[in-house]
Amino acid sequence: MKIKKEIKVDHLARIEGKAGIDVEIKDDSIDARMVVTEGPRFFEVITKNKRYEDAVAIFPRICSFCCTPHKLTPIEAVEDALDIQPSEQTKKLRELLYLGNMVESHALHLYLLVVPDYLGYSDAFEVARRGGGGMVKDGIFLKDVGAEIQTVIGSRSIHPENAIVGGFGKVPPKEKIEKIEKMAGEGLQKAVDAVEFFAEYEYPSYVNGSRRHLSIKPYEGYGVYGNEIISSDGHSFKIEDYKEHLNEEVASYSFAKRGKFMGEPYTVGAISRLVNNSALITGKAKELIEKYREFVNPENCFANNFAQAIEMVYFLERIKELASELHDIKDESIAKPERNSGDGYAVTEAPRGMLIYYMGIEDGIVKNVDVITPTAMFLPMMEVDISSMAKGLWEDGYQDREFIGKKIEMVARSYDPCISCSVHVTRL
Amino acid sequence: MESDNVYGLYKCRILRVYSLTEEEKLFLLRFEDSDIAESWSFIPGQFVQVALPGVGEIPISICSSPMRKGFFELCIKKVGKVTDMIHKLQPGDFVGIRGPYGNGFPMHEFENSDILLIAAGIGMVPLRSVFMYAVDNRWKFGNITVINSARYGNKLLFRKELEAMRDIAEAENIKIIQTVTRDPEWEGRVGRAQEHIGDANTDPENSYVAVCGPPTAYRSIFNKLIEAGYDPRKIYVTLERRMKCGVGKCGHCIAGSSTFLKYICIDGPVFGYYDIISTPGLI
Amino acid sequence: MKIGIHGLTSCYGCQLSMAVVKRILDISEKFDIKYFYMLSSAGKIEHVDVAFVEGSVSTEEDEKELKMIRENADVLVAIGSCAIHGGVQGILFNENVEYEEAFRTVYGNRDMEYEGRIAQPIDKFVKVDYRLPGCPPEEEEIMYYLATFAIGSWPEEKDYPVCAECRRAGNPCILIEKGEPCLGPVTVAGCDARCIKYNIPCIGCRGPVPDVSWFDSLAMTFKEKGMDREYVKKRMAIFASRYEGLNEMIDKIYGD
Amino acid sequence: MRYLKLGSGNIDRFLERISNYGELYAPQKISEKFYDYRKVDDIEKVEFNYNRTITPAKKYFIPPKQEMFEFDIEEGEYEETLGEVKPFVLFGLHACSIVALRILDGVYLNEYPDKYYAARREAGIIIGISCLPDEYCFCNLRRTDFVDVGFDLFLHELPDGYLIRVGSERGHRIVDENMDIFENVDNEDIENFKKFEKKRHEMFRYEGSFDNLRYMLELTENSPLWEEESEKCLGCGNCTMTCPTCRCYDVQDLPDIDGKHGKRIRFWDSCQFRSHGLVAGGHNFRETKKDRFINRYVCKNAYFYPLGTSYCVGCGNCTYFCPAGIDFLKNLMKIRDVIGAVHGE
Ligand SMILES: Cc1cc2nc3c(=O)[nH]c(=O)nc-3n(C[C@H](O)[C@H](O)[C@H](O)COP(=O)(O)OP(=O)(O)OC[C@H]3O[C@@H](n4cnc5c(N)ncnc54)[C@H](O)[C@@H]3O)c2cc1C
Ligand code: SF4
Ligand code: SF4
Ligand code: SF4
Repeated sequence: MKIKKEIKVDHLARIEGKAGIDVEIKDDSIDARMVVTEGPRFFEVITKNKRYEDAVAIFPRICSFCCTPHKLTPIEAVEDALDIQPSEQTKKLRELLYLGNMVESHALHLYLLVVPDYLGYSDAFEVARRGGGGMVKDGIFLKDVGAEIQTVIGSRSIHPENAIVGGFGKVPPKEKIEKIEKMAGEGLQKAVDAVEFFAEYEYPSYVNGSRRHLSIKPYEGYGVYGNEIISSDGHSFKIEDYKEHLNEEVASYSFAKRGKFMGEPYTVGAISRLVNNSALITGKAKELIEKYREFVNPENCFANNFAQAIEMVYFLERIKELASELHDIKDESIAKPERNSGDGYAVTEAPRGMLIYYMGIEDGIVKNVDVITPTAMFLPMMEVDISSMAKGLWEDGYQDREFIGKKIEMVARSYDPCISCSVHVTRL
Repeated sequence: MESDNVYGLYKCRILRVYSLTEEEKLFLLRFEDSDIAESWSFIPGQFVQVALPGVGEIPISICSSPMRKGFFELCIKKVGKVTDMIHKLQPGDFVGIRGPYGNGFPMHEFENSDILLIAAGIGMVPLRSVFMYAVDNRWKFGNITVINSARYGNKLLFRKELEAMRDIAEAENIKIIQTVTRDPEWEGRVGRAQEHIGDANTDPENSYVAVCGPPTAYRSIFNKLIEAGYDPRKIYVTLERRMKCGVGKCGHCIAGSSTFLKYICIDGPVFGYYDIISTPGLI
Repeated sequence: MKIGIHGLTSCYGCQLSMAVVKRILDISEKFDIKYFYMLSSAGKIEHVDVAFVEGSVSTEEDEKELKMIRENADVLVAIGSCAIHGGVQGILFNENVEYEEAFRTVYGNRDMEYEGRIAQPIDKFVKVDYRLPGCPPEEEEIMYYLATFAIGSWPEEKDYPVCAECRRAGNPCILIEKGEPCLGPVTVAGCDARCIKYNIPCIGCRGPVPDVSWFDSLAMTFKEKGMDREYVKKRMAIFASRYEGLNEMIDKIYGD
Repeated sequence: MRYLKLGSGNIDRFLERISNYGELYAPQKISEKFYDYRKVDDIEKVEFNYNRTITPAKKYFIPPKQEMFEFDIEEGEYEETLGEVKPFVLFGLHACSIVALRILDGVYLNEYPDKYYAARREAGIIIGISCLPDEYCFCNLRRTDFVDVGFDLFLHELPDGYLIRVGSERGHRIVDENMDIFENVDNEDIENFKKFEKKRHEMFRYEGSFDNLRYMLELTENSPLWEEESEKCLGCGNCTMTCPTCRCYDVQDLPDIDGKHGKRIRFWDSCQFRSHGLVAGGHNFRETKKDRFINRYVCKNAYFYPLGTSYCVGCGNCTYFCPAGIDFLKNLMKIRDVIGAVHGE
């Protein structure tokens, strides 16, 4: 007799957005699916026929955690479409702004969302109450560093409005840049501590398995901008050709789209960046990678948490460096478009992985949009890992559904999924 | 009361709380500082600013007699943020008070004349102070009539207090008329306050009239009074506006027109009949 | 005091802004947080004194959850533009795009187990006691709202536009000076005119001033500055798609 | 009155010297077209030829947002938070701005003096400067184009410097302590001063008296003008915020989340906002946008008896800074014509 066994996590806590997980265990197989119950928001429909300035102000509302990438990436796409050449100073400020988001997002994810799992508590408040206050405060400090950078450069940390096509409404004053530099310096040791913390936990072996990692090939150093996409097994293609390589599917149980590369699930994010580009990392982070080489494990999704911690160290150093290069910051005019129509492509590395924007503009009006978000890219891979986790535990004789539920939640969380992003919408 | 900051508040302790109606409560208060409590004085028709830290500050008319030293009463209707919180207070609790503010009724002018008081709804609150003052100084005034009106019987403010006075009032030439406009259960008089002016014991030729109620009622009350022969120069009303300071600064209570621009808080709240009719916007 | 913090369909920015206020740890001590799924796996929907709800109603599930939240809360506060006005996703409503059409454009000819909807503000379904506007709300206002509830009172909502704060802040007016399409005059204050401080014309992210947003007068001003109807309409509708009479007000100025 | 001359060569020195008397604030260019008072960290940036600032000088005496008290909720105690106000120097006010401050004095220093305002007024040294009107100015009609009191020093432009009038004891002291940078006024200076004044008077757009306006306003309550003009109005409050004599404020208590402490603040309000005339129970004394629109015209044209001027000093700010382009002066002129037409019929 076949008994259908189900494990359900109705509402996945401590992630951005609303989703559940259904795992169905049959005699001979196991099937996991991430059920995204969040409503669709149709960003590509609502930005259509708007002026591009207005459209780029709408995109960040796709997701608060990665609002900055959702601002800077479409800006890049518009600039590509209309041949706008931002100044060197603008580029530096943008990178700084972007990294501010990176640090904030990683700090939030690691300290407030993941650490409670590792310590067996339900939230960071409980962590704080039970003597982990120092650690929570470290996390909040690092989150504040990121938020401050976004506030100084972007006008606020959620939905920064100061970044616009062609430059910035207002260039931040030198003193504020110096403050950022100082804060980043103060945060560095805390980020190193985070790396040490995560290096104390072994990865669950149930989710071991080979996988393909995709990331950009940065223009410069271990940066977040580029126009070429590379894979851990040696493939590469230009962003303009993304449609030929990355497909998206729709599943009936989810408003999120699901990415495939060469017909197979793949992964993106901090671990993928490290797998593909760790040679470009320098400084303290490089030392830590060498010290904890085995934690940069390309075959286990839990490595993503560790990779985020490493990145925090690296990006804080990079922030200091960028800020120091901006000591002679000055007011600048905004770069103007060379033409009024065109197609533009952009890809950047958001905290959770690659983010792709395509925008078609006619006479300043947005006519076509396509957005592919990291969460949509890694969803199928995540389901594979969730199945493996459930199956492994089940086969080892664990029967407590709540226990299994917690474990599979941890798998999902390690990806740092961003449900709002995945649900925003993309054209088929 | 001495303070170098006009917005400075003095602690007052709530001594008693009575529920008058579902929405109105009467609070008996005393300044914590006994020097202030004993020396503090006011004129009927004046108001105080009542403050609750964290919630806000509002103007409230004093409704007790100024003759009663050391204590004063406020009758407060629960209508919003501050008044809601005040209604939660118990005897022993504190509020901040500053004032008294406003001009008040010209009680000295009223002396040796009859007094007709016409109240609609919450309008009875400031008029109670006038009434109590007149009763406390009974020998200074002629006949007195109070017309207290409300929509429903159970909304008539100070109804029981006025009823209880009936016998003694009769002996003292005080007439108390209580009337309601919408209450089918009510067994007493019905109709709007102005419809009972004819029943007052006051002599139109030698009376002062004080009116308080919703501004929309004023014109019709004026017409009835003048019809009945009352002297327009001796008719007074009190007005209400939003107010933040009570001392002519915040600008919210400015009313009137270009030739007669007044602060309700310091030029009023009591205004004469001719001020009202010659100034668009005042009511 | 027991509180719950909930999210329907949105970018989760309002919850995030609540999660990252500087004094979040003080809040967690002062208030008994019964529900905050973004930050905590403890908690189910149970009776609370105040429930904060972010996001628009965009699925059946959203509606069910919202009603459950309402039944269990003494006071319900709508936070952010999505909950109060339907959010940017509400633009579809203003542009008369049917759900089916939007869905097909995006997901193709597929059937879903879940039914989505055109986003709606939460007061279309339940009674909302207070509104905490913003996209996302400002830290200062979040703290103010929480504090007034903590002392047993309630917050005073703002009823005036961003311009007032723009002047208080000492900014130059970019609508007058540069003729840029600033929506400050019709957008409810509370952000201290942040964007204008950065020389960016307000896009109205906090939503219209309740009941007294003069889109018609502003359209008149915009028209005089040479902006065309389509542009004005689209820009005004980003955060105000559900403002009553919006399209009519604009049409009145531009003629039919 | 005592008159002195400041030669062109000594102007910078003058600014440096006056900054010894307190933090110096002066008009500066803040954007392409606009000026505003700002703290002076570079005297090069001080603007001598400007027409109007986007925030009036009132901001130094009634700050846009100001803390009044800190309170303790449990104890019911209030503690004033005025603190010490350091002396400051406000340079570059035009005559109308100085009259405006005197009007505010009438409000804030009446029988219930406002301590917060008084302290700032006491601490502020006022240095006026002459100006040439633009098309928005009508201080001449308001009789505020020249001031005798209300300043410590007043500078009148000359081709080769400034003629200075000394307006207060404090002004005398400043002059006495810095005699090395001043000269005596000679006949040529007086001639130049006259020329400047003549030129200035010829530049005003209108001439005559405006006083009958108060009656006209009351009589035209039903003029279609109000309907038409208030249609354009955005209800944004820019006119009142930029008006040097508008000073309505709102008060709010901000409790702390600890539920124990908090502060009481006040901040600029405007009669153009709906809640300005709203009272509990929902009645609004200025229900419609038109009511609120008219209110400002009525209020500004009322008389401020102590000075024999109206509350409006004719600075033109409310027109210049109206995003909807509503012309206050033009409307007032129309109101007078409307009346004329009525009589003409
Ligand atoms: C001179 C005068 C005397 C008054 N006497 C009494 C009285 O004796 N008894 C009584 O019950 N009421 C009286 N009122 C009305 C009372 O002030 C309001 O009911 C009260 O301010 C409502 O405050 P709230 O916070 O409860 O209401 P909300 O509606 O929540 O008001 C919020 C804020 O608006 C302001 N506000 C609202 N309505 C008024 C108003 N009518 N007047 C002034 N400010 C207002 C207050 O500053 C308050 O903080 C008087 C008003 C005035 C002007
Ligand atoms: S810039 Fe915008 S918000 Fe500021 S005053 Fe002008 S119109 Fe209003
Ligand atoms: S200025 Fe406008 S767009 Fe900017 S934060 Fe304020 S309301 Fe939002
Ligand atoms: S009403 Fe207008 S012109 Fe008159 S003082 Fe105020 S801002 Fe100046």
